[in-house]
Amino acid sequence: MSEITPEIVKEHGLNEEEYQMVLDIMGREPNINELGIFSVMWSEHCSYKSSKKWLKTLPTEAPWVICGPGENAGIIDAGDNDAIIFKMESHNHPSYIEPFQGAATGVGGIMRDVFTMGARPIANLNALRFGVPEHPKTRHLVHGVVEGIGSYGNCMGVPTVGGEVEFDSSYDGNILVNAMCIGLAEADNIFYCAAAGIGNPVVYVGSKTGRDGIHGATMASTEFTADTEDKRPTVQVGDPFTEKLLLEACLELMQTDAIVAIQDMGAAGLTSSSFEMASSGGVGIDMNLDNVPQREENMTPYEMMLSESQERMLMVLKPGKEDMAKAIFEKWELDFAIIGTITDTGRMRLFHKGEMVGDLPISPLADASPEYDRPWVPTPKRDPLKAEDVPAPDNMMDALKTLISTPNGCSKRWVWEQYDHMVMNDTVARPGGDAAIVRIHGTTKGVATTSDVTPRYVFADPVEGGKQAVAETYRNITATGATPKAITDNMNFGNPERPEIMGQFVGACEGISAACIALDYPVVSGNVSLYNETNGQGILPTPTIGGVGLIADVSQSIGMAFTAAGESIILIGETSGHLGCSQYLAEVLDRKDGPPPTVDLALERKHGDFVRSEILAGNITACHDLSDGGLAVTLAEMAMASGLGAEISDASNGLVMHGWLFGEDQARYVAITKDADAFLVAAKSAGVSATKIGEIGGEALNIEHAGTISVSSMQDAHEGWMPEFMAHPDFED
Amino acid sequence: MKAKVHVTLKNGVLDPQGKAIEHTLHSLGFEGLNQARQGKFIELELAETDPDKAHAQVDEMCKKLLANTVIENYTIDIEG
Amino acid sequence: MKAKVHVTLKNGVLDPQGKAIEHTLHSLGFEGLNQARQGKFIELELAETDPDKAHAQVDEMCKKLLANTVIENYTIDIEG
Amino acid sequence: MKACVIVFPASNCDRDMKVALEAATGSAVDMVWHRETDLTGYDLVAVPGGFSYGDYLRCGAMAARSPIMAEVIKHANRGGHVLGVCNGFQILCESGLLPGVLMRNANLKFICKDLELTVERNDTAFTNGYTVGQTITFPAAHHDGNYFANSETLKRVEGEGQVAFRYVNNPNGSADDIAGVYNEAGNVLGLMPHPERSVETLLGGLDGKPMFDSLVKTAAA
Ligand SMILES: Nc1ncnc2c1ncn2[C@@H]1O[C@H](COP(=O)(O)OP(=O)(O)O)[C@@H](O)[C@H]1O
Ligand SMILES: [Mg+2]
Repeated sequence: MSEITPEIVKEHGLNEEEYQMVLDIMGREPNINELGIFSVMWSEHCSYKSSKKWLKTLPTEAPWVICGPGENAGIIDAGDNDAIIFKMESHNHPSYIEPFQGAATGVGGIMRDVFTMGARPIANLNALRFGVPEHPKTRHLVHGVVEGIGSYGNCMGVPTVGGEVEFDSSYDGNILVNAMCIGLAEADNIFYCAAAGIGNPVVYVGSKTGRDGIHGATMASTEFTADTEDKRPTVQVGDPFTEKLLLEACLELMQTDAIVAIQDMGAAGLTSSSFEMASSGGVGIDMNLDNVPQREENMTPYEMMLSESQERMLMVLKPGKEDMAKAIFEKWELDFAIIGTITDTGRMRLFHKGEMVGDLPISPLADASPEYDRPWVPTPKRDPLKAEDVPAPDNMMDALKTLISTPNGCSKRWVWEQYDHMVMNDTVARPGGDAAIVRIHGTTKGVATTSDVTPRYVFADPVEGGKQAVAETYRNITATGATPKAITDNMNFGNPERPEIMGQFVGACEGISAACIALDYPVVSGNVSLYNETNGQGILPTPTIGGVGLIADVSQSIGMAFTAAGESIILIGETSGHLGCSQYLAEVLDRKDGPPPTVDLALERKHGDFVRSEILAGNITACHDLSDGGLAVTLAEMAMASGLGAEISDASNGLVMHGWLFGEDQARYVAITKDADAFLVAAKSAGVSATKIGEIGGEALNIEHAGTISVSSMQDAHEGWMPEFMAHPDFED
Repeated sequence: MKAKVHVTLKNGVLDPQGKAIEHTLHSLGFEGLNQARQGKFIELELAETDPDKAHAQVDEMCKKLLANTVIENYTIDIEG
Repeated sequence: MKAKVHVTLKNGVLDPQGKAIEHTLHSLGFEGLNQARQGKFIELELAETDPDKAHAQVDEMCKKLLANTVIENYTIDIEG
Repeated sequence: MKACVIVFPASNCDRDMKVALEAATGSAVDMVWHRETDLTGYDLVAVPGGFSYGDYLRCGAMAARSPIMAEVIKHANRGGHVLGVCNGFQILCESGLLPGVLMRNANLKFICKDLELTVERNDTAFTNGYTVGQTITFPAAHHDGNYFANSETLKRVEGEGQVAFRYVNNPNGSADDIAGVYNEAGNVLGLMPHPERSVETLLGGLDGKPMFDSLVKTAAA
């Protein structure tokens, strides 16, 4: 009788066709260990089977790109042998099941991706999306996720400098936790995963293996249903203390010439790390599972291969370096075990208690991993929505106050004050501004970073929304004076087997590609999270973009706070009063219709280049881009950050006032300058539309023909919501 | 009445604190320590005088707040 | 053998976690909760087979590491 | 001034402290691994912030039992200066060098922000660059900064003038708004906020600089 029944195959998430491929590759029926390995290797999470075709279309090259997608993280050149390594990754499903541990291990995982390559992590970001505040689980989830992220990053001593927090009913049953890590390495000492050297030892370091998270990777690839409860025992617990030791030990060993290849054990643990190392190196591995450090008794080969215990790494060492390496790991009080050997067989052979318990061909398994061209339909375009046809608010300043105090518009200080954002003493621009800046230690150079996406735009028009997400990170980085260099993306979508959802994915890829090409801002790493659905309801399509830029001298960077009374306020870019899909429409009128603003990428580039060069020339003292809530919200944020008010003259120029104040046209900035005349001349000669709209001064934001609101009352409104919401008790259902 | 609640990690769930305690006790020279696990011990003083009702109330508290039932077990003792 | 150690805060010592538990349970609508105190519960597995020796060993562990005797009390139970 | 920074497993403000001390002293600062057992020749021993042993069991408890702490105590007893910041403060309390303990913040949350402090004394090696009553700003980043001592100890700490800094707006529930304390002799200081994060205009300001300069001046005298 066959050991592998159709039920077992189904439990492993393989369809009939896929199982037939398994049989063809194996030339026989697989045993349970082998089936488990196929199952995780071919899961959506590890194989990218639905997304691969489209990810290949993203632009990934530029002269400063050292390593694009495909490795643990992407790498760009920061000059002087400094390399910046970064990536974003989701931990959505685990965080919904156990918010604290799910988010914590997400942060731990992304940091391992970065330090595996030889980088010391220097900044973390987190892009979070929750259900509506009224949803009974939301507060509990926010609480746990924020605490989990903080506990891990704070213990590691890596500053968490940026991110996003948004609320929308589409995330009620499917929150998003996207964690990004940026690291700094020596460009001539980067580590890759390709195994090499027949006979070289394969070494396991870090924590012991337990029964945690078995089938975690398959879980991340299936929809949630009511019986998700059953999957609970798969939750992994993070141990940031051990990870900190692992980081220091790895970096210490990396200063020697002992390592041939290294790979962290992330999703699908030992299986995916060993297969990735072997298949990228075109070699085989013989693995002795008896030597795997084990936390629990009687672990089976199946459990060891599929465990997702955290804080572990796999390495191939040069022969003869084992003792030296072992001494380093022992100093840091970590497990170190030789568990295998590189072979020329091209096969993964697993041994346990004297028996061969698995024998799989490596490249057929990796190469044959399914790739689907899933059917998709484009999202229908929406009818235009003219500003004149959108009702005005009763009172402009009340509407502004609403926009800055809603769950999505309010300050996220409650969140970032729970993250150590200053440790390592290089955080030049802290959270709360456009992009955060961390200095490259011991130099004047800085890395500017931000994460952005506007899911409501992507939902209405995936192509424009995809462009906009990239463009917003570009503007946020530019507004500090840094030059945007490359992005990482985290594509969070619903069920790709539904053509509308697949259409959102395809459209977003198209938009992201177009923006990356136009802005010379390639994709160097990323992650895909599909099946973000609960009982058939998909999330808003959320392709989170993590942007990274560089600045040569951090002392030239600027912030967004109004600088001094009397300085001039300049609006850069053209305003048509675009209110479709705007925050104003959503929060003030409770409407979600209309198309999102179109993104003129040539204009983004031109305005970005102009603003940046003026900042670096010292002609701009503060700058902020325009996004959610338009001009009025941008001015309010600049005022609140400084405590200074402003006198704004009516430059609406025939537009309806609410279109001028709240419209979300793209490619715009507010810049502060001491010399408006010279600035306007420079803008004119650069062909950039710029208008002086007022001056800094007083203690209120006073907008001609719109009204007045005191800065302190805006601050109270802006800072109020989140702490008040979170002060309520934490219901756990 | 008094209630004593023990909250412990489920079997198989990693206990980083326990591990670190074990490790430190070893380096302090304590031999023969095979394992350490750390849990919580919570003492509650209740106005309720009926043991069964008190138990039910504390059980509710555990589910709602005191224990994270995804990874933790709890036991309740009610005392006069 | 197994040892169970309870580490509790001394009377009069501030207990922020206990306070927060009280506060949250009240806001969750639990009435009649007069006090909550949070302590630690540590389970040790020892190679030692003599109960008295095991007790002495654990007492030493408590003094050296497991409890801060300036603010904490501890009790030890040794089990077969 | 010859200074060193102790490194425990998962210390993470060790480099920040080293950088600040090197800027103040103009000479190299040693990093001393917690398993080492010799601290002779140092004027200042700094116990840095971080999460030694993951903050497991009690913050600072395991680090306080490290071999090096016996040497730190000897150094203090010789009259050498010891500065413990954040986790370093917790470790000094756990080791008995300083009175009291640091409990979980009253609102149970990690808190990272700039905090205003008032300087209580300026007659110590750490603070002779400040004036008494001066308000200074240091960044803080901690989960367990809620200073507690029993009433007797607190009375003594207050009575002997062992309070070094007080919070202007108490962020964590500390008794008497205490942000930092000295030992009785005044040669050991522990505080929760981070002076080493406040030595550059571009970062957290310059209010930490007088502390390091004061230590250098004292060592030279
Ligand atoms: N989860 C978070 N962690 C850290 N910082 C955050 C988080 N959420 C928001 N922030 C910070 O709050 C500020 C405002 O966020 P957001 O409104 O998304 O900015 P913008 O509209 O400029 O992109 C940014 O500086 C951002 O980094
Ligand atoms: Mg944003």
